[in-house]
Amino acid sequence: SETQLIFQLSHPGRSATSQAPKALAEDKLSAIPAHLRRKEKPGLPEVSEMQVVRHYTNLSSKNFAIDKQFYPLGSCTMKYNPRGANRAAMLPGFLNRHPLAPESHSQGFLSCMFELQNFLKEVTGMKGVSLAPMAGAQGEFAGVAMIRAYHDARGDDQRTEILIPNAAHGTNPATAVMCGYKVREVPVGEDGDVDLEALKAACGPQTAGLMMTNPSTCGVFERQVEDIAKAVHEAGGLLYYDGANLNAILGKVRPGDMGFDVIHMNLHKTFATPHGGGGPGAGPVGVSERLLPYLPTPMAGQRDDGSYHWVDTDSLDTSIGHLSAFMGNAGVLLRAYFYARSLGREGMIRVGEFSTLAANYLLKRLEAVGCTAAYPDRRASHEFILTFAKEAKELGVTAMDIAKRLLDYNQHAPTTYFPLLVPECFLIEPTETESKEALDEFVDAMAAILEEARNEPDMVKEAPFTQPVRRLDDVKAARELDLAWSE
Amino acid sequence: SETQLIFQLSHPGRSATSQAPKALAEDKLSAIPAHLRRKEKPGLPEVSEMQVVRHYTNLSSKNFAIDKQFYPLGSCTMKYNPRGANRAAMLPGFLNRHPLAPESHSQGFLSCMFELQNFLKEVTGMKGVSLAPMAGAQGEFAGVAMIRAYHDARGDDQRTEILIPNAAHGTNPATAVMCGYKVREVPVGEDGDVDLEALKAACGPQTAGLMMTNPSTCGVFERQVEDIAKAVHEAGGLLYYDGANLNAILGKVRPGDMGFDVIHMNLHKTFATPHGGGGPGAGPVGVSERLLPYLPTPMAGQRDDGSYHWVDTDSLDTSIGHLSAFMGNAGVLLRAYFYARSLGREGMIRVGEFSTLAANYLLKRLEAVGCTAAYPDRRASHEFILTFAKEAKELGVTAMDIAKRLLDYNQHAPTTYFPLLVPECFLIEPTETESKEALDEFVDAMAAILEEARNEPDMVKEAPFTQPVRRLDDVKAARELDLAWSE
Amino acid sequence: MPYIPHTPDDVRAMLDAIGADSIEDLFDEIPSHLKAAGKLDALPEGLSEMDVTRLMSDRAAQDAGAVSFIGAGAYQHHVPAAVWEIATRGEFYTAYTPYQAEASQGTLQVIYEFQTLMTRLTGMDVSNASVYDGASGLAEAVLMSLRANRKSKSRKVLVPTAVNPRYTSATQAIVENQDVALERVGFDAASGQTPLDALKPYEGEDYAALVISQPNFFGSLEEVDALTDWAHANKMLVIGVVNPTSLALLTPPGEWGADGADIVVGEGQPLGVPLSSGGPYFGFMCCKQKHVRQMPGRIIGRTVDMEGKQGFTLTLQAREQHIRRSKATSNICTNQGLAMTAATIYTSLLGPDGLGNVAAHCHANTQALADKLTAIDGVERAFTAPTFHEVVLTLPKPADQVLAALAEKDVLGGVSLAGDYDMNNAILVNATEVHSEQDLQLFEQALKEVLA
Amino acid sequence: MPYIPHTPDDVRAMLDAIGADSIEDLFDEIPSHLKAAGKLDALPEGLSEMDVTRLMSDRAAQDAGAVSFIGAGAYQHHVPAAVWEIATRGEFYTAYTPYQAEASQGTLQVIYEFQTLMTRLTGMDVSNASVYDGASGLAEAVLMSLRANRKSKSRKVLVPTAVNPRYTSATQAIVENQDVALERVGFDAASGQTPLDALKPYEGEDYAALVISQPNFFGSLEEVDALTDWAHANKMLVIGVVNPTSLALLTPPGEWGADGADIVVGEGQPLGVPLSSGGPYFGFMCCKQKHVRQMPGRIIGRTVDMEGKQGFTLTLQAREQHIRRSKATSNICTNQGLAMTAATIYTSLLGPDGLGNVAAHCHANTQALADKLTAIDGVERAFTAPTFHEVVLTLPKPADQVLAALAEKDVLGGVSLAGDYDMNNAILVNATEVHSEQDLQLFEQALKEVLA
Repeated sequence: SETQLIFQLSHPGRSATSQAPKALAEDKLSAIPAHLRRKEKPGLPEVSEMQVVRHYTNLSSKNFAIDKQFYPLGSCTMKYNPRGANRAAMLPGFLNRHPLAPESHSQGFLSCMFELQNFLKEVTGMKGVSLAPMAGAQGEFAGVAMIRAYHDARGDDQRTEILIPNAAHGTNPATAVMCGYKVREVPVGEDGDVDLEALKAACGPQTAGLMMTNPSTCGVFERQVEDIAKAVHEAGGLLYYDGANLNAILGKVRPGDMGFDVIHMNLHKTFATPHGGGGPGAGPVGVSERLLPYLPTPMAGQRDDGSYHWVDTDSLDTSIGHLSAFMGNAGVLLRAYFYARSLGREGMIRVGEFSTLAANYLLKRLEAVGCTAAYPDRRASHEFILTFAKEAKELGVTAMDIAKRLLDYNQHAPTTYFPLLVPECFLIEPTETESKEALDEFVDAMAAILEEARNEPDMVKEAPFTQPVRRLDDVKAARELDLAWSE
Repeated sequence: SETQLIFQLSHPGRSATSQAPKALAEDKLSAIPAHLRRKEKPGLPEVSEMQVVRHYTNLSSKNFAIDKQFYPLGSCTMKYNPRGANRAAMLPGFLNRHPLAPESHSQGFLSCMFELQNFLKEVTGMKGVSLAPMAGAQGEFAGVAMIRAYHDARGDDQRTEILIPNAAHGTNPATAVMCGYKVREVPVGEDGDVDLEALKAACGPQTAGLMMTNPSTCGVFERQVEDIAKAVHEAGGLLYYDGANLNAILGKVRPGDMGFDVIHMNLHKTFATPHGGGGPGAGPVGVSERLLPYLPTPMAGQRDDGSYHWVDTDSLDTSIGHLSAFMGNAGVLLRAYFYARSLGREGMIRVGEFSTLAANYLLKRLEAVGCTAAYPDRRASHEFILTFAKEAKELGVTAMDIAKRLLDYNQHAPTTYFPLLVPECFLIEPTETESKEALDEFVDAMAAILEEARNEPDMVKEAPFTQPVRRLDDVKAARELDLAWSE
Repeated sequence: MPYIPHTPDDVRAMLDAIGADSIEDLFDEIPSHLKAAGKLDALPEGLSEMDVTRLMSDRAAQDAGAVSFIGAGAYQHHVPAAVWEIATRGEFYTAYTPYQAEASQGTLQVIYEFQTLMTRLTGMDVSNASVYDGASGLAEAVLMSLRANRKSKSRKVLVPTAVNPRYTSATQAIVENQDVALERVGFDAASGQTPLDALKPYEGEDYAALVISQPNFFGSLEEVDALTDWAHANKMLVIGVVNPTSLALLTPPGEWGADGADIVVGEGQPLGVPLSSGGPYFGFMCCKQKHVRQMPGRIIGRTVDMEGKQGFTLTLQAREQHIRRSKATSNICTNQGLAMTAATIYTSLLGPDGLGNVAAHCHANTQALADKLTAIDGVERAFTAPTFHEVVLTLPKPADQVLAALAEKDVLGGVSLAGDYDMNNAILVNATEVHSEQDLQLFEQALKEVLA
Repeated sequence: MPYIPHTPDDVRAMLDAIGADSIEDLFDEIPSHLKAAGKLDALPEGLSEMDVTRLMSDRAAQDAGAVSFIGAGAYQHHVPAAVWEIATRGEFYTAYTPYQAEASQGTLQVIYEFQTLMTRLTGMDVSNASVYDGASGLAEAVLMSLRANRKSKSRKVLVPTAVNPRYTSATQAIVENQDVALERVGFDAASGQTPLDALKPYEGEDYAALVISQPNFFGSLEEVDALTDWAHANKMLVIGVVNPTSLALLTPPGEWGADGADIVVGEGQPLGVPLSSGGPYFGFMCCKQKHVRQMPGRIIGRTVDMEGKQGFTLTLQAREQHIRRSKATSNICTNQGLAMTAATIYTSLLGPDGLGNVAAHCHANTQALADKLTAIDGVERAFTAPTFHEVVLTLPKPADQVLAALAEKDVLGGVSLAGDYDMNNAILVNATEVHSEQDLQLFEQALKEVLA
């Protein structure tokens, strides 16, 4: 019964009666012409309130989650999501506020947004911040769109290319294309740093900008970042910072100080807002002086008398505009505000420090039990890469097999097969909120699995065994598309 | 790791820093003499916020619950607990109200309590209601204490006995003793009704009263209730109604109309407030005219101007007094108020009707698959009894074995071995909130288990197999007491 | 240290295992002149949960207390308590995107059920797992229509001015860098609808799609059958923009005209998501089966595991950025999973009859409100077309001035159409099932006073 | 039908299976003249969740908005959000008493952890799984002391008047029917403590127990070592009544005097349970190992399953009513499981240092408040004894009158001692870690105005 769909629990005429107002006489709807009315009621589930509560409570138990397991997903920063932030964001005054409420009825919300903008400016070293983008990818879009607006405003219309290191997140090239640019990939060297010569060669009058993450998705700090900035700037391009890995350097180095012109932040990573099974996120953007005119709207501003107001396209007509109907993912921003106030200055600095400590500790311990680091001579940032190319070749046990087997040890698998340039890899990010014991348990699980891979490789290749389902037939899923249930 | 205790996660010096104010200078405590201060800090867990959240989230998943499973516990009325009631009771105005706040700051709360008193009066047919008792057993105490106060006030001090049918809940005799009475048990006949002749014989000048449930714990309606009332009343005793089974007759028959002088209700049963893993409950008492002076305080009253006030011992000095420091389980009462307002008049009547329908349906279906009813010729009330005496004798499979095996079918076991007078019994109460499909699934599980009992009795006797633990060593638990953890 | 579990002993042991003397050593690859030490001076001291909670409670209280009749794309509805008590369970709230399917069957099944719900409401074949919101959803639909319309080479789309102007401006911002043009089609000043007449100039022209909003921004109901058939006759796809609550009553876009809409998007907020100052909401996006490979965003499929047991998994990932990179259908990655989860619970709780009753009360309450307000001297309905749950009223005074005066009485009387439509005396007003008769009277009384 | 899933088809099918024509037939064993049909006229019509929520929200709002300094047995503390977000998870919230141990290991382990926590806080050997509240807990302790004190045949217990009078009156109500007498012992009018002198008359007399409240109702700290040793020297057991927050700072009752208290009870509310108009709270109850079989209420033990794996189970059930019936230690059945669960989470979150900081702030804030208020002309501390987080102040005007005037200013200034102690001008005032400097100033200012 647990695997039934809510539709299979449906029974004609059943309903959760308390949840809707009573039926109205049909004549109350007489103003709607019959030809615009639907002929049959929609095929939604007809179930009782308890059936719904029981169904979704039971479904929830089929998930791994930070509240239940260690979740070392590289580049995803699965840290503890403070419950206090949830309660604060769900306060009735915030929850019931209409996004178009007048400023007279929005001072509480606006003050939080204004302060959050300032906090984010300070931690990134940028000159202005807009909270509008609703996810990292939309922040990336806003960032590159601002780069384009900048060049356009100068009449500099020869710039058609965005440079992107080949280790980058897939969102980077996809975003460049959405902004009308071509993508030129730049190789990353053996040590995880960008191939500086190749980069320089790629720079030219066609270069609109560079998108990069630092620390990179190789889990190392790009040591030549200043040289890179210089090369791109000298070619007339701007530098975009993908803030997915901001957790690694929070309070230690600021993208603004490294020479970046624009940055997005993933508040659902660095600022501990929940991932919600795939969102919502929030992807604020910060900019240097020259991009200030292009920030997406709306933003919060403060008047001389201390009151707050909206900054919108009517006062900032050079803005790239609105990216959503209203003000982005306000509830996520409130949770991030709570987190920022909780941590304060010292707390921010500790994030970078302890996430880096945890990653380097975990890397060393894993190496000691026989794992292979992709960049053994480098410091880990807040994350690092292991490669199981040897195991794949010698034992036929792939990174995917090990990932699936980890689930049996009640450990969520790290990010697998990313970045693409390292074969059979794990990208592992423990975050600052996991205890040493939790890290040690992960090491124990990995050691046990490596042992199993040597002794019972076929078993490992069939894992997992303890989850609600065994490995799924993805090929069937894609070939025989079944995307909605029918009776 | 899941089975670790929170104490085993503790690490000296670790803490959930956000949850407490900062340490104060020691001189802020100088007003407390050193000899009254503890020498060492208490051995509480030193853990992080995430460790706590993860630990208790994971522990919660080791429970069955109404939100997850069918839970047909006889005499416990495990019905759906509306989530709306939880939200309403947790409204800040209620949650932050101090119980001793002045009436000027209590009108909202008092109005809910006053109305709830009136609703309960109406559904039970009593003349007055006090919401003060904090659970069914405390309601029983209040009820019998009022009976005693009544006799005492009349100088009728020869009454030393309380009559109780032998099918009664254990709380009945235990309560009588707490009120200083001796208990005389009255047998129940083959058909589940009280042995009227035996009862009449037991009545006398020593009879303070009778405690009974109707429908009884035999799952049948006591048909001679009026004769019983007459016999007890004629002997000068009063009649106490144990409201544990009120769900069966809600809206159909009222205890006041049956001749009862005093009643307690279990709001955590009949009024759908949650059981919380063992409480809190609420056990309001209702009384007939002659017991009005003895109701426990405080109660809510209304003035002529419509405002509300507390009724306490200063204005009702014949009251049996306070049973708690404040006003009983106020939050439970608010949830019950929500439920009562949701159901309204028609809804109340439906509760008795549909819980009775479900029980009779389930009984007939179970009989059809081979279960033995204890009272096959009677209508089930909201619950009914099966006996597995035959299976125990012929197959060696006991009611306990079948109960444990049900857990493997993801069905909570019914109440077992109660009432004591039926051997190897299940007391089954499905409630009105379970769908026909849920009842059918239970029948299927029972049919399958009976089949297993015939074919693989040893397996059934070792069940369960799918729970976090197998059957526990209760003898060891009682002999080698381990009631608190030590390192 | 808030949220950080490490004790000094732990730190020492960890540094020893690393072979480092201090945490600072771990940053030795960063050029020292770049270090930010001491630079975060603008940040305040950290506060305890109690203090931040009090601070934010005070601020939230500042914004509370008014009765609101603002709609314009975000609507007040009763949200059953069960919705968010379940959606914020740690298992949903703190899970990641379900990349490890075996450990994410909860979220995956919820999405599959959501997809099914949305196809049932819209009458379309398939749905994705949500996009950011209704406005950005329209942008994605516009881009998708360019890919999906094999009969057109145009990078132009027809967008009526009666479409929510916030949707249009967000769409403009998102698509303009790809040389996509939105051609505006006017509305009929009397009816408040987009008339076929206004489309005449484009007959036979090459446009990728026509956008149809039902209801439109004014709350007016469009003649969707005629518009849809016109577009298809002119080889354009139809992008429907719909309110999900209204779909309990109105013809689903899958049945518009002879062939139905091709792509359908909308704001999912009315399905159990609180107003919450503008988000997180979620956009839904459905299409015909034949266009599924052009649809952006995550899609969940039902399949079987190696033992033949039913299971759910991310599918058609080859459309997405993490596989396809620069050739992806969109850059979208994180979507609005939690809000979508809430909507799935909400829609299951309401069911077809419950959602129908909600829709009917919204309509009836708005009618009743309009009747009350238009009984005031000088207040009139601006348009003649039938409406769902929103209506434009013209006032005898400037809208901005009236709304400000109403706000002083803690009545938020709708939005002004002065900015977007130069209708200086017009307001857009909404009522839903949450508005009681007293609420309506409160508005009526306040407006009387303001206009007196 | 609210909460009832059955459709007319279901009902028909179920009646058919039963062989009944109608639901009414199922009640055919009930004498027809007893039927209540049509008798529930005083009940209103059922309302939707939205309507009840609105109704109750309006009422809750009526009671909100004041700053309170009332303690007297229930205290405001910061309750971490995690506490109730976890405690109200369906698995804890909607589970029954853990009679089926295998399916209740979650609740059972929580209780075992709770028992351990309470023994650590109190310094006692064992704890039960909670009783209703502190007051009824004292009644149970009094009854238990009669059973547990083998050296005494008395049914009398010494109870100082400085014990919370609400505890004493509830205890009186609960125990009086069993011929138990509570003998009252006065307090010292200067110090506010229970002096050894007051016990002199009882020296060598046969009493089952002496109750010692630390702090006592006035907030004053008793000389617990001397009192405990006196009781033991006179063959009485010691029943400690303690505030759990204070135990982070104060000597645990297990260490009072030479041998420690014998039974310890108290109100658990300060440990993460909201004020909530008076409940649900929970009483805790601990004792020495040798008395465990006399302790009422549920007790959880750690044991092993048939495979040797650790597990938890209800134990010593032979004390309880469902087994022992009329010979049980108490009639208690349902206890306060959910509040106890919340307290377990709270105490784990706070830890020894956190709880210590809370206690220290409570103490310091109350001291600061008393200093501020006693700087007002005519306001004085009533007693000289050291206090924990509550203090009695005497005013130059009648307390009831002053408190009413303060309440009009939305300051709830404590409780009057006029009724219980005939101290007509005295108020009992509390501050905790939730009170900010502004809150204290608000009280000071309001009191100045009222007394002016």
